[in-house]
Amino acid sequence: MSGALSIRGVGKTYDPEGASVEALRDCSFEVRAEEFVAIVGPSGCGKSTLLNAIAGFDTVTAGQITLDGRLLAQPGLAPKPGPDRVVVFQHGALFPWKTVLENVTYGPLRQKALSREAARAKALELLRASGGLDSTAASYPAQLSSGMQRRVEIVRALMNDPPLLLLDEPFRAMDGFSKATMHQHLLDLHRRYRKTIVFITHDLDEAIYLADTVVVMTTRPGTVKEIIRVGLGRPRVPQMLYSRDYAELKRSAAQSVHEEARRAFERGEREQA
Amino acid sequence: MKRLNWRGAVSIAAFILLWTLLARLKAPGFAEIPDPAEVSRAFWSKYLPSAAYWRSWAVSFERVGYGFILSQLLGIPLGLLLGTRRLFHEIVFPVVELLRPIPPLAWVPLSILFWPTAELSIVFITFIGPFFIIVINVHDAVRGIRKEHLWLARSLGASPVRIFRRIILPSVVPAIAVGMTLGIAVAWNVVIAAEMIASDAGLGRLTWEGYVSHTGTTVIIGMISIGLAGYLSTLIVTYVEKRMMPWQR
Amino acid sequence: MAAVSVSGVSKRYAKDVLEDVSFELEAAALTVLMGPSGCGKTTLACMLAGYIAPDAGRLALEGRPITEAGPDRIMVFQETALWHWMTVLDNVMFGPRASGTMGPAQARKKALELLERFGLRDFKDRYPGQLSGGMRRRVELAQAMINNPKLMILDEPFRGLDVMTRELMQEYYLKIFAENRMTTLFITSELEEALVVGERVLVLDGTPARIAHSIEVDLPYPRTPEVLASERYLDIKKRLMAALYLPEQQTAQGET
Amino acid sequence: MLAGYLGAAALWYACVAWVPLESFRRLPDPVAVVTEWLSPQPTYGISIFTEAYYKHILYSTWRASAAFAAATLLGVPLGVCIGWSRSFSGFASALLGMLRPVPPLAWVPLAILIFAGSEAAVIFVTFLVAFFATTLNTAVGVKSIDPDFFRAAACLGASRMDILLDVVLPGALPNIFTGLQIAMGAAWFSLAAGEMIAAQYGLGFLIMEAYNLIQFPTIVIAMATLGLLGYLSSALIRVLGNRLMRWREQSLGFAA
Repeated sequence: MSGALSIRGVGKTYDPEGASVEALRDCSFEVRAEEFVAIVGPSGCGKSTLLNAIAGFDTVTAGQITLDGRLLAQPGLAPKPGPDRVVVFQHGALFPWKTVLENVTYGPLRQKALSREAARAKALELLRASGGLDSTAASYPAQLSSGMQRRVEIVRALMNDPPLLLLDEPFRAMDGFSKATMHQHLLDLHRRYRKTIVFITHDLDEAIYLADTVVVMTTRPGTVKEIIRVGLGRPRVPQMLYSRDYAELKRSAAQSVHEEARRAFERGEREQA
Repeated sequence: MKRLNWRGAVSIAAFILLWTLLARLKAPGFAEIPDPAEVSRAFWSKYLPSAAYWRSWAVSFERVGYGFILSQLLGIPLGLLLGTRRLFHEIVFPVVELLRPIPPLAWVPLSILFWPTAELSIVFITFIGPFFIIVINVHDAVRGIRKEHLWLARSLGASPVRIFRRIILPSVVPAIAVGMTLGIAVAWNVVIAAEMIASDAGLGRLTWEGYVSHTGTTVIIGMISIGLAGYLSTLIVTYVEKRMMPWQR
Repeated sequence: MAAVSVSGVSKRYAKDVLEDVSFELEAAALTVLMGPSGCGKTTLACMLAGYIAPDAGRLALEGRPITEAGPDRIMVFQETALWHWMTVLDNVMFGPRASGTMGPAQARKKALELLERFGLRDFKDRYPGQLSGGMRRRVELAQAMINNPKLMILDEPFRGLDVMTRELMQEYYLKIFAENRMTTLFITSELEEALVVGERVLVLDGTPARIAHSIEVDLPYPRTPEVLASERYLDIKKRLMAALYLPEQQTAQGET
Repeated sequence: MLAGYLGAAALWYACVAWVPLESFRRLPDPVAVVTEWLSPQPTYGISIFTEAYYKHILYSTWRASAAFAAATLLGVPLGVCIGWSRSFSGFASALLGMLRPVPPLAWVPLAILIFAGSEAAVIFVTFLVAFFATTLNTAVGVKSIDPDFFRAAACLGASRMDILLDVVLPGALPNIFTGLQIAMGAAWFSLAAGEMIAAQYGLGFLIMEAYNLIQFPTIVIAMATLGLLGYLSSALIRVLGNRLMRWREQSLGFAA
């Protein structure tokens, strides 16, 4: 059982040319192993800053982040990304110049974790389980629909058996229908591969429907405003979307999230003026 | 940006040091090349006060000016016509595509033959280079206009003339800006060579005479002057572009 | 009499996109059109706006056949089509000035009034590139409304905005709609959005696509959190989800 | 297409043949040029049958390809360094910035002084032009790569060398090829000029010699050949580029 993530007192202050901007302040929450946690908040609440710190793309100026006890981020510690927590990016980051198979086997081969044949076999198996994508193994990402590209990118992450999967608003650019399909697919993967998932989004409906726990962030400087336990039970099915519990959960969460949204919106407008 | 300047300064200093060493030690090939100190001394004493030196600036600038401005005045409308009129495009565009790859300088002899005076033939050369660049840029820009921009104007009841004036023209302006920036660089490049081949005045001629008389300082001063002149005209073009695109700021 | 009628419309590009599509838009009503991406929603919108002609069938506004673009039917595109080289004020004034319905002074006055109502008064001399996504959309609405169109066509207008801005923009449009009640066709692929703004939802489905379902959304405006948690709402949501997702749901792996 | 060419040739012929202007009369008419170009015994010794014609072509092509190859071998790696490492870029871009405004042909006199013979001088100038174009476009290409690709590779355990081979080079390839196309065009451009000013052989030299010896048709033949070689070499690079970047084709039939 691995994939327990702990965020303790994390803060992050940028100082581009001296004008110091505090993106995160005293942010703390725990993610249990194999738990699906969604982080929700208005744009500018530091969701991506937190993700960058967990993934090892950026440092933190306060606090500590550990994964199964291993230190990931701490002031002064040089950040180092790794296959123990792989990120699926908002606008997709499949290498356009590599075929689907080359993309998916990239991790294990670079880390020399698997032989070429073993990597190929595992890739085809995972791709087949993600909606018969093994037939696209020789295609290039540009030849796939956005939904298929997204699923291949998730397979590319799973190929490294990461204890933690980080998803940065992965379905933001998708239309409602593809998004619904991807929700079911992601829930199915979570059930089958038992990975801890940290899912960044600004869409409350998506957060409640997918997650066990929803962490609501305040607007800048981002900190944890509220932690909501989603008691909808597993497996999640679309019928739950029009259930009484879902509607109640959304109404109570919407209230606090809207406050932050309105404040961020006003600040956004003021900054435009 | 502070860090960048520090490194930039170091590399330029190294370049000047290398140049001085090569010149002083008379390295192979550098026998006739003066070192930077010598060049600046020559510039301050002989070139700065000399009217002939500044006249060659004026001559080159004049030639580039006429050729470049003419190329824009003729090139932009032709580009617009090629982009908007289908029949005109069918007939004229293949010819433009045929003539475009011919290096502007290859026109020099024909131009000398055709134009009565040497001056006109050089202006034609500084015209032909930028001309093809602006025509192609404008033509591609007209074809690249988003259909929604045109549709919306039609929905709002705009007449074809208003659509051309308020929609097509402004959306082509960025391409004109790019075409001008490239065009002015080509114009300077071409005027220098034309002056070396077929003229008795101008910065190109000055540099060439430096070579013929084996006086390294003249060659280098000529080159630096040409570089500065080119840079100056790019600044002018960029200023014009900024005026044309207020929404860019 | 229905404001807009569409009967037997078909359109094919490389392959058939629309086949025998028929529906009516009630006057002064906000009708939502939903359907998977690539099913021809935008094509239908462009036909209503007069940009594209159907291969078969007829479209009419108040009985008169739609043959070309005009200020009585304005379409707001998914990618903003504001002219980024014109100021906000010039963008809004373009319509009346182009169609000659108003002189410069009158157009300017009306445009300033509208911008005032849209809370954009002090951005009038700004360029679209300097505004946020939400503000650009409000300018587009003003640009359309100044011509008092009989039909507003919104093609996934709030897609790409973050959900918070999107919800605020939905409230915004409903406020304007309440004042003018101009017939609106609102295209979206988001189920939540359809139920927040729509009075009726048309569902395009199948390839080639046709109108597969029409679901009434008789919920009061404004759609407050209480309304959106009511039994009535949950029941309509259930019926709409059945219409939209049922075929996909059995085979969770189906690719739309 | 054909109409265009015939029209242009007719116009050219008409001007030369009938326009009373003195300057038009001196120009060679198209018929004369073509007959000279294709005749086994050309009056001025240059046609597709004469060995001299191919000697000039060979000289020019060899110089252009030597300069172009050197520019690519030096320019691409340097461009990658400038694009990828900020500190290196600090050093190099200031130097490049200082040298760039000097038009390439202004280097010819200096080049002839430094490189004793005119052969090396012409190649040096042609190299310079191509080098600037390749280096700058490669640097822009590397800088324009989406940072998520670097992060994705890092997540998957790629070392710095892996990132160079798997992200930087393939990612910058499209811009590198744009640079190569511009470099090839610029190479021919400055080669022609360099040959006109300082060479003993080559098409540029042929143009000047034909001018001095008043062999007008040969001027046009040499110009047309230069244009053709320029066009063919650019086409060659385009084909090579498409082969290397097959992944850039648009989606094949998978609906978005």
